[in-house]
Amino acid sequence: MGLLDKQFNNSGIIVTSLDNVLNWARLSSLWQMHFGLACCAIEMMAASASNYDFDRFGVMPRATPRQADLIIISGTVTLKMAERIKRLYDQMSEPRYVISMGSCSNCGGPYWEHGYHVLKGVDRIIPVDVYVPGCPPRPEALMEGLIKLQEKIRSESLAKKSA
Amino acid sequence: MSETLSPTITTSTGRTLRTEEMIINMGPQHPSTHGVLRLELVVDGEIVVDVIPHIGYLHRCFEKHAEAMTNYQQVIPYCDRMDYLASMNMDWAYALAVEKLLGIKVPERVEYIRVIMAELQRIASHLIALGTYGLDVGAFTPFLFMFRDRERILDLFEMTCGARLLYNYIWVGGVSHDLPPGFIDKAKAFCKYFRPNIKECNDLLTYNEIFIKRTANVGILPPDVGIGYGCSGPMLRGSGVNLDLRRDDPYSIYDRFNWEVIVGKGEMGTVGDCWDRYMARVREMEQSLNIIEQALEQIPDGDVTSAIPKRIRPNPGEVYVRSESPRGEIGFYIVSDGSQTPYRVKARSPAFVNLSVLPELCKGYMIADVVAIAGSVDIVLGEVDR
Amino acid sequence: MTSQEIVDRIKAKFSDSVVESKTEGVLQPYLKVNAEAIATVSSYMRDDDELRFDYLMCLSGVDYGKDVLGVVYNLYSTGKRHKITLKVDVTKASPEIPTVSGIWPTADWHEREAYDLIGVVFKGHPDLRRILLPYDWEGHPLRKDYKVPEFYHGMKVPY
Amino acid sequence: MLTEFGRIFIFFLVAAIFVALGLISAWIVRPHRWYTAKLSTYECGEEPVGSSWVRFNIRFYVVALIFLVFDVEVVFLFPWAVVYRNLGMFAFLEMLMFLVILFVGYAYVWVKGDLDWDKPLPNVPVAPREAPKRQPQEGVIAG
Repeated sequence: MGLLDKQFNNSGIIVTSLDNVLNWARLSSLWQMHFGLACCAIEMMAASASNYDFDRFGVMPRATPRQADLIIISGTVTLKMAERIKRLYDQMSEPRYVISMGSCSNCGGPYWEHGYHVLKGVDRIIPVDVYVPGCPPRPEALMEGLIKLQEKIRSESLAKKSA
Repeated sequence: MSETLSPTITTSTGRTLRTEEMIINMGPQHPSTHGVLRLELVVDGEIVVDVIPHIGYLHRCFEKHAEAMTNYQQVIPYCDRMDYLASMNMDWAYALAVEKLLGIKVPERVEYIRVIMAELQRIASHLIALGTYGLDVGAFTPFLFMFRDRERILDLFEMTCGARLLYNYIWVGGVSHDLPPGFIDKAKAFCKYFRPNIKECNDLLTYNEIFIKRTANVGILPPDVGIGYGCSGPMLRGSGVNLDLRRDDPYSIYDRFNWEVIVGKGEMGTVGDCWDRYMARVREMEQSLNIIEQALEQIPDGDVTSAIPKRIRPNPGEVYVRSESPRGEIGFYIVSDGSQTPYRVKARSPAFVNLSVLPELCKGYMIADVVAIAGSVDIVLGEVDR
Repeated sequence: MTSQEIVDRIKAKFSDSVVESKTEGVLQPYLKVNAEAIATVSSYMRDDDELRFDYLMCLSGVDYGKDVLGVVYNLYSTGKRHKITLKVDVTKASPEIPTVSGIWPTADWHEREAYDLIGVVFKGHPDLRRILLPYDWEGHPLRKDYKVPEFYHGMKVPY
Repeated sequence: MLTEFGRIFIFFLVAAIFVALGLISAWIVRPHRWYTAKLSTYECGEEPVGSSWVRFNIRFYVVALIFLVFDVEVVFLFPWAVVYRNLGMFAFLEMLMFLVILFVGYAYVWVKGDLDWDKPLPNVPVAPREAPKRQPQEGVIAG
């Protein structure tokens, strides 16, 4: 990290603000909730499997929302599932982040016109931080989405509470 | 519900003290339900008295979309997304049905390409099924090994159709692009690379003492119950029924290759337990490799898009065509009224039918066994809910 | 057995309840039976030594428009390796068909799906409730005259 | 000078402060937004059905009791094991008698069958209607 090695070479003591420490701690250990809906879940599994390792970013699947900071909505959100997703999102502990993966959860995707049972976009029920386009997005695209989320977390601050 | 259900389960120590059943939701968000399946378990202590599956959390209105598309070709991307682990088989099944409706014959090269693609997809789908089954039963490393091999197959698919998971490659009457140069050598290299890996997967998981203890004699499906519930694929073959549509209801050119149908023999427990279903998938991967190698040898040259009709307008009628997907018998019942759009498309998905036997298999087992049984059924929720 | 022999054998036993049957000139030889007799015909087709249709491949509900709902049973015999299609028509006013889930247990879920999406009621079904859609959903989506609801639990359905 | 116990006390003090520091700083930093949906019980995304305060089986209580007895026994063994060398033969015989008494209790519990857990018997489903007899020549069912 740019921040750390610059400090070491002159005095060996790191002087930084509390925000940076907290944000750096949060963004490098985003625990993802073990939750997959449809085709994008397979690409998410491929992303956390051997070739594209998600663990390098500190993203580790956790089974319960209580221990998860990040929920990746990977797949089509149907109306029957929407209430459950809202409840799961509510049960997550703050600060929590949402990545909407795939065009199905972004805006209904290929099911936007005739999908009577499909919710046209997960942002209608929960606030979304990063949208990852694609159907399904490649694991690299998901990682880029994660990096975008990390940049967003880096700019957070304790002073003004983020939404 | 608080009224007590009399436990029809006598445990090994013969205790019959009446206790209240507790209802636990193995709900839509659960690591071991392979997607959004909800199993409502009625549990006495830790022994499952009854299982009530609730599905429909991923119902994406496939049949409504099939009726609303402007022509027959446009339904294929929705068939991809129905069973996203075996998209090639889904497209092929739908293309077979429409080709029979139209009565057209595809060129030889297309038949060979379709067999190669479908068998590669079968291996990729079985790799996921076996990898996540290892996860369900508690072994993490096989999951990583098998995804590494699966990435090699996805590279082959990406070479030909540009996509990793949902291809829209097999069209009605042919395939969208011809094989790129170098595909055949790469496919042969993959077959040579992958064959010893099946043995590696056996050493990792199949003959592991704990794995055998968790899966042998668990979730026994007798053949008659299997046929009565309409199961198919590795689930039925694991119970000893010698039924494989590639040979019994022949379609395409499977009769030109010599391969054999894997039937469960109950090596580690009784016939039809979870281990047999798991082993049927492992050995099927080997048979698919044989088919691919023979197909790669005999593939002729020729044009692949010659038989793709410009305008599909089948005369009124109906047809039900079925084929062998990695999970079992995928059938498309298409009713056409002579116009450009299908009047009704009903997809008979194997996972939907195999799942209906789950309550029968799980009664009397511990909750951990329900996880092992649900994993051995190998369900894909996109296909169950359509 | 060829489909013509199958049809003749069934007609011999159930001559009154077979409404129509066609085996030539059609892709899929079928046999149309009136609604009340479906259970008896099916159990005969399953237990007869010559027919042995013990595998119900697919049960699909179809909305033929003009107030007619149809249910199509694709049957296969794992022993004899022959297939036949059984059809039943009902009116939208009284879409009642006796259930066959006692004969082929796989019909349990197929019938629930046909009830859920098309609205055909199966008399004698163990627990006929919706299988794919939420339990409090109104209407049967695969009907030709289906209107998509404007809101469901406060969420806008159409785009 | 600091006694032995004084050192242990300081050790506990530092440990307590360290833990308190961690908890309180975390408490200060993290957001506090409680609302009913967040506090609802988590059950895989579903509303829990029925209550979890049910009369569960008696075997859980029996096993807990047995564990308690033998856990307390081990607690007595630890201090004895540390100094038993310079206590001489008398202490050894004393503890032996204590162990024999508990061993009798163990044998009793074993024989009575409270130790073996309720293992599920493989429940083989039966076809609701017995299938027609399968003629041998059909050969679909292998073996």
